[in-house]
Amino acid sequence: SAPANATETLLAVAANFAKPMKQLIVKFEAQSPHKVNMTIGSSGKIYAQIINGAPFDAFFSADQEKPLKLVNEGLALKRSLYTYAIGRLVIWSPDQQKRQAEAAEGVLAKIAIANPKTAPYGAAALEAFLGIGLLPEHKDQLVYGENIAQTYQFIASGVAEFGMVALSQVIDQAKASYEIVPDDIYKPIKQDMVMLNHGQANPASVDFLNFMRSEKVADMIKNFGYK
Amino acid sequence: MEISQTDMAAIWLTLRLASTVTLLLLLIGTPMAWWLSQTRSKLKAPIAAFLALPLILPPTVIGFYLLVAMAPDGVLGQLTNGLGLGSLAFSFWGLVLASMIYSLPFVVQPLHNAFEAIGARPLEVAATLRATPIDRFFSVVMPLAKPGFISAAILGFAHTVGEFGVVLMIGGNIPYKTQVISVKIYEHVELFEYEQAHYLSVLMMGFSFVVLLGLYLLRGTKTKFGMRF
Amino acid sequence: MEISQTDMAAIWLTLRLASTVTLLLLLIGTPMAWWLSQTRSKLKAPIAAFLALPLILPPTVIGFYLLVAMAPDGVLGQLTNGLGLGSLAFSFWGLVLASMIYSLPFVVQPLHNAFEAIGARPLEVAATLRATPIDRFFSVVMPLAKPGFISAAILGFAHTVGEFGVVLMIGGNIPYKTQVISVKIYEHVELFEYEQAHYLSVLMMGFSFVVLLGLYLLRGTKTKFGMRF
Amino acid sequence: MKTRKIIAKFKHQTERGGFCLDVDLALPTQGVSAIFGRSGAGKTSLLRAMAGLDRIANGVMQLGDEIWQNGAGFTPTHKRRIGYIFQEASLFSHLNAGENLAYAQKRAWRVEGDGAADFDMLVELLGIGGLLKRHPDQLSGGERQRVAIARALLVNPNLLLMDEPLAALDIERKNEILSYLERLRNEIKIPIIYVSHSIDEVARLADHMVVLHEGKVVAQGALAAVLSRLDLPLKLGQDIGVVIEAEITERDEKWHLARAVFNGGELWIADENDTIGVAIRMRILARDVSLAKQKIDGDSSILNGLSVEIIDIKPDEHAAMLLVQLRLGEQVLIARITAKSAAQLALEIGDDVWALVKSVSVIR
Amino acid sequence: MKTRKIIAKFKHQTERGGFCLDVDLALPTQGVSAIFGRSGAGKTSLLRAMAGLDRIANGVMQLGDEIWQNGAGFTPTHKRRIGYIFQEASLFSHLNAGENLAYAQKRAWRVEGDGAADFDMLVELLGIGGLLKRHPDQLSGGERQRVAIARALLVNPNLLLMDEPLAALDIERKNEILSYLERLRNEIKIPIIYVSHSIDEVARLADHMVVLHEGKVVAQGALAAVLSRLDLPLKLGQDIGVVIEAEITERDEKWHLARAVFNGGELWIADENDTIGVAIRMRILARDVSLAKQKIDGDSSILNGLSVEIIDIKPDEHAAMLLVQLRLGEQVLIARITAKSAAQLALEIGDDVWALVKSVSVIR
Ligand SMILES: Nc1ncnc2c1ncn2[C@@H]1O[C@H](COP(=O)(O)OP(=O)(O)OP(=O)(O)O)[C@@H](O)[C@H]1O
Ligand SMILES: Nc1ncnc2c1ncn2[C@@H]1O[C@H](COP(=O)(O)OP(=O)(O)OP(=O)(O)O)[C@@H](O)[C@H]1O
Ligand SMILES: [Mg+2]
Ligand SMILES: [Mg+2]
Repeated sequence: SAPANATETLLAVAANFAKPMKQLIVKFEAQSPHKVNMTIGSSGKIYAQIINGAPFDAFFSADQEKPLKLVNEGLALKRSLYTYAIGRLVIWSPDQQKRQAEAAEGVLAKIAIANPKTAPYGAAALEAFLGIGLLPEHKDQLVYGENIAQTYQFIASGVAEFGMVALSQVIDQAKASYEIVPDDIYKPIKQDMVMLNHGQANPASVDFLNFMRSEKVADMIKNFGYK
Repeated sequence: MEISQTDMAAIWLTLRLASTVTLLLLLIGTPMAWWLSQTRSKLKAPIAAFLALPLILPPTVIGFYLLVAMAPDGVLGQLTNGLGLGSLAFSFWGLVLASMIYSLPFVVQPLHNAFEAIGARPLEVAATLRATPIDRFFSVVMPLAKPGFISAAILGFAHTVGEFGVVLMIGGNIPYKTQVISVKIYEHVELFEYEQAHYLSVLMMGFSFVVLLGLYLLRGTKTKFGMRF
Repeated sequence: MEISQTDMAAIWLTLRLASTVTLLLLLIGTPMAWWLSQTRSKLKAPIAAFLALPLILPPTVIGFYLLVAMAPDGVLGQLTNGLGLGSLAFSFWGLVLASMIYSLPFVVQPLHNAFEAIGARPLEVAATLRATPIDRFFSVVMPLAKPGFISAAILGFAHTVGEFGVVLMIGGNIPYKTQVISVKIYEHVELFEYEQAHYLSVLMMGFSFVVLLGLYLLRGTKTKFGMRF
Repeated sequence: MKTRKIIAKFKHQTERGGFCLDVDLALPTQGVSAIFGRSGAGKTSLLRAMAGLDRIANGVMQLGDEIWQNGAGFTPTHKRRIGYIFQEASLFSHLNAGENLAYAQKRAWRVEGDGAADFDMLVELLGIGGLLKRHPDQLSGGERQRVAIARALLVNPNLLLMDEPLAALDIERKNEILSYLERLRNEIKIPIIYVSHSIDEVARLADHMVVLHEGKVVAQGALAAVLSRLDLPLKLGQDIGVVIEAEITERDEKWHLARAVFNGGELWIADENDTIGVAIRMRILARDVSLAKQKIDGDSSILNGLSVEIIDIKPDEHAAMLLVQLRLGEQVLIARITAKSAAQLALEIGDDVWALVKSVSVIR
Repeated sequence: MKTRKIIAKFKHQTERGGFCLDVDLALPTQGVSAIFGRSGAGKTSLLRAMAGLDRIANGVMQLGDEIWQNGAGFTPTHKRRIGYIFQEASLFSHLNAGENLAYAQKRAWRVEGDGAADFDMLVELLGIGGLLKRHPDQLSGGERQRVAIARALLVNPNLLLMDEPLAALDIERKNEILSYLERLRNEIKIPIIYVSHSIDEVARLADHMVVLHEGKVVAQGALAAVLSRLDLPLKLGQDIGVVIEAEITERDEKWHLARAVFNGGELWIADENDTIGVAIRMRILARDVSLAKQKIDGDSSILNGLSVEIIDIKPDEHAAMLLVQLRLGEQVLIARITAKSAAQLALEIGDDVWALVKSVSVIR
């Protein structure tokens, strides 16, 4: 049974970091009396929920803008702002051979990226494609996922031949299927976390944010495919 | 495959939500549909069209507007706080309210049609047999409109189960509290846990199929006028 | 407020999609509903329940399954490629197909009820007046089932307009091609461009209100049997 | 207004012109009032207005001193103690025959004493005992109508509104139900408003008669008076005749004959196990009345001779025939005879002649 | 099987027991066949089976040499050239009266020559000219029925199936429509199967008669033969009588009388502008026939005397009366007289007596 001071916390996590976060929580719970729950959503949705009174203790955004806004609005603690991960883009295509064959035939491939307007990975991907010189020539071939997970599904299912997704999504896959995009052709995708007012007095959330700042965790996050 | 505790909780929550919403919608949709079927007001068509509008907006957008309304300084939030009920957002009853708004047209439409199809004669007959208006409604209108009620229940129930955008927005995907099965499946997909997602989907379809089949069987085969042999 | 060119395109695309889907659904939903209303098969209830299942699944999940089916090596993908139609994914007709699957129950339900309410007598009368089965359907069943058709059109249209998850999944949100208004509004909300979101929502609701109002007016007020004065 | 009448005053033009109902009736609160009139004359419209099913502005409807409608006051149908038999099918399709009856029984007006409708007796009378488990669509047209009649009676109404209740029934069944309605009239004394196209039914049952024509009342009054008028557009053809109220004063048990005495004469008619002194009603069709200048007394058992005075002679619908209106005491009789025999007999208004009526042809 | 008959052979038990239809009919393909029977006897069931509305396994249905059902062969209703008048309301509620008629007109069977139903004439005859724009719920019960009759006739059927078509109509309207149906029978020669509870209608119109009882045929044959039988459970009461086919041989223009001669005698009856030599049908009710031992010849214009032989004497439903079956030539006549006068006249089977019939009481 849990010690008397054990509490529960509820974290709001940007969808792209959900999978790593799940593993981190398992790790954390193994070494702490606290229980951690998370709710997954797009950063924008979570932000809207927080300013409308959502009972979340901490927010793990996919960008830096939203946590900062929350701080400025007095809903989060400034000192708790912390970049917990920096996303990395890859060009991914599970079936390279097919892609090349089709390119040779002149079949117009579909290229998937996340919606640049709503997803930080989408904006970065657009920038990167411009940098590579694929755009604007191939702009018509772009299709947009609602978020990075949907973009992944487009490519994984084969309806889009290739596209840009996060390294964290494909890190388990065959090395040959993806190619890491050089960091210098897009603005770094810095993902910030912040303690929300709701969670500042909660030992579980305090402990967990401290845990996130630890060296050990930083290594783990790197292994997940972040910087 | 193991079914996790949060999955079970989500299934249970979903069934509770869908049943509650369906029942409440039948309760409030019935007088609305009855009014629509009986009125000769010029406002009838506009009001009927208005009731279908929640369908037009994407669920997340409705969810967003509802969220704003339910916030402590929103219209609904002030109301519920004033009544000492606390905030509706991120609570079961918030989900209920949101789902009701979203599923209302699916309940009102079939009822409206069913009521209209009855015509005036059975009501007139009942009146000559000393049935009061209320009595007429329960003893004549309701049984004659049974297929309409079943359809309303089917559409209302199924739609609430499948609903996702609104629920995600209002509920905040909080395990054990507002995390319904549709959101849970979404979560599995986001976590690349496709196998669990399939599994849950199939499970839910199985559950729902049983409920829907039950409703359909309840509906019965109408004996046909004139089919005598 | 200015309305951007992509917004306009999205509105136009949405209306085109919703109209196409509604028409096609009426076309295929009618025989289905007719079969359900006439059959005495034991399979009736299971099939009817099965037809309502698309409602149960969250849109993104349906979208996901459809996506897999539409992939080059998926069931649908192989079919359409074999027919030389290319891939359905990210195309208008892909959206149409996806929306049809998702909105089918909303069209079949009201039609089924309306057909059943007609009863056998008008059909018998028509048969004695030398109307063939087809003729009977067009000259008797269709006009008598008018409220059902209108309801089906209203629910089908509205639901397709508001649909979001499936469309996003299958369409890939390509401006001018598959970016419908619901996605556009969603985008505005995510970007905190609330003013634009409101504006588009209101515009969309206005448009749709007109369409729905038209449908309702077409429905007309049924004159009541026995209401003679 | 205190009254012992049923007052029904309605004036209403249908929306798009066409039909206009315009009646002002005062009907007795006892006995049967027949509403007679051609198809489309407004009989159903009148009944509906009386029942409160159609709300006609400024109408008046009173049953004795119970006011159901007057000016703005309007008692809704379910608060009017009526039984209504609809012209068309009216069984609830979601209930079987027995449940249809139970529906009425459950909601019936409470009756003190034993005036209440007797379920078993009605079911027996209407021959629907074997049908109670059937749904309306498993019944024949006449069976449905019989269930509807039973249902209306089970409510224990104070006023019975019947819209062609027996049109779908065979003669035998018709006679059984008519006998029952007669008892209802005589014993429970519920007033009945009875719409019918059948002069047979009307003559047998009604005490009062209203003739409607294009929404207006062209005649109303005691049955005998209305039936003996020659100036109404009734076009009854072979069915023209009169009704005479009489008293049984003597019975011939051997030959099952009874002597019916009325103001102005007497007739030997078929006996129906009458008790001496009972009041009965006889219908004498014009076609069954022959005229003679002298008394014929050959065979009094079949031929009743009545001394009458000719008060009017009118052409019949058919050119070969004449209608002769006759007075005997306070009664009026009509004879339908060939013009030829009228000429041979040299009949004139004012003549005293003998009217001959066979016992077999008197309808009770 | 080649035949000039309408063959209808059906045997069917309703699902949950109860009613069982079991008929084997051969009806003439000319003239009117009346189906007579109590409520619930199976008349509607029979008509529906004949029309193919209910599919009874192993039934046989033939109209002359057109086979509609035989073994597995089954012609669906819309391919049978019939006109069907339903017992209950059957107008399309989504069409107004005129559109209901147009519905039939558009789909009518093409007819060569001028045998086709005449729209204007039918509308005129049925008095529905002013109603064509009205919707069914704006019509009275009788008006709806008239529209339904017109609609069925507009299809130009080869066989007319009528289920109590005139029950809801007033006498005048009834007579007009009956006249029209008579013309249909005589001129266009469409066979008509006519269900009715009214012996008046049947006697006037029918040539052939089928009596159904609990789903079975208890009598069938020529109208005159069936009506003159005393052993049927018809319970006609006052309406017992016979039908005689006769020929007009002489006219008395002055008194509008006509001499009708038949095998066995002659009667002076009301003239209907008959041409000499025309065949007519007379109905003579038993109650209108008096008997005398000697010829009475006082006033031959009203009293027709016929020399007849008594072939049977039966008690009537009423104890005071007897039914006496009489033969004159090949005809049978029935007299309903009081038992008392029968005794006074000492009537016996085999006696030759005089039957007296008034001209006014002969129904045409
Ligand atoms: N809603 C309506 N609009 C216009 N006319 C109507 C309407 N309802 C009834 N009528 C007309 O009013 C007249 C009277 O109808 P009503 O039903 O009272 O006749 P009825 O005497 O009962 O006839 P029937 O013996 O045929 O039943 C008819 O001519 C009918 O067409
Ligand atoms: N579906 C059914 N199931 C059981 N019995 C039925 C069904 N349909 C009809 N019947 C019975 O069959 C019998 C004959 O019905 P039908 O309608 O043929 O009578 P009908 O002679 O037309 O009577 P009516 O003169 O009253 O119209 C009735 O007793 C009726 O109750
Ligand atoms: Mg009427
Ligand atoms: Mg019948």
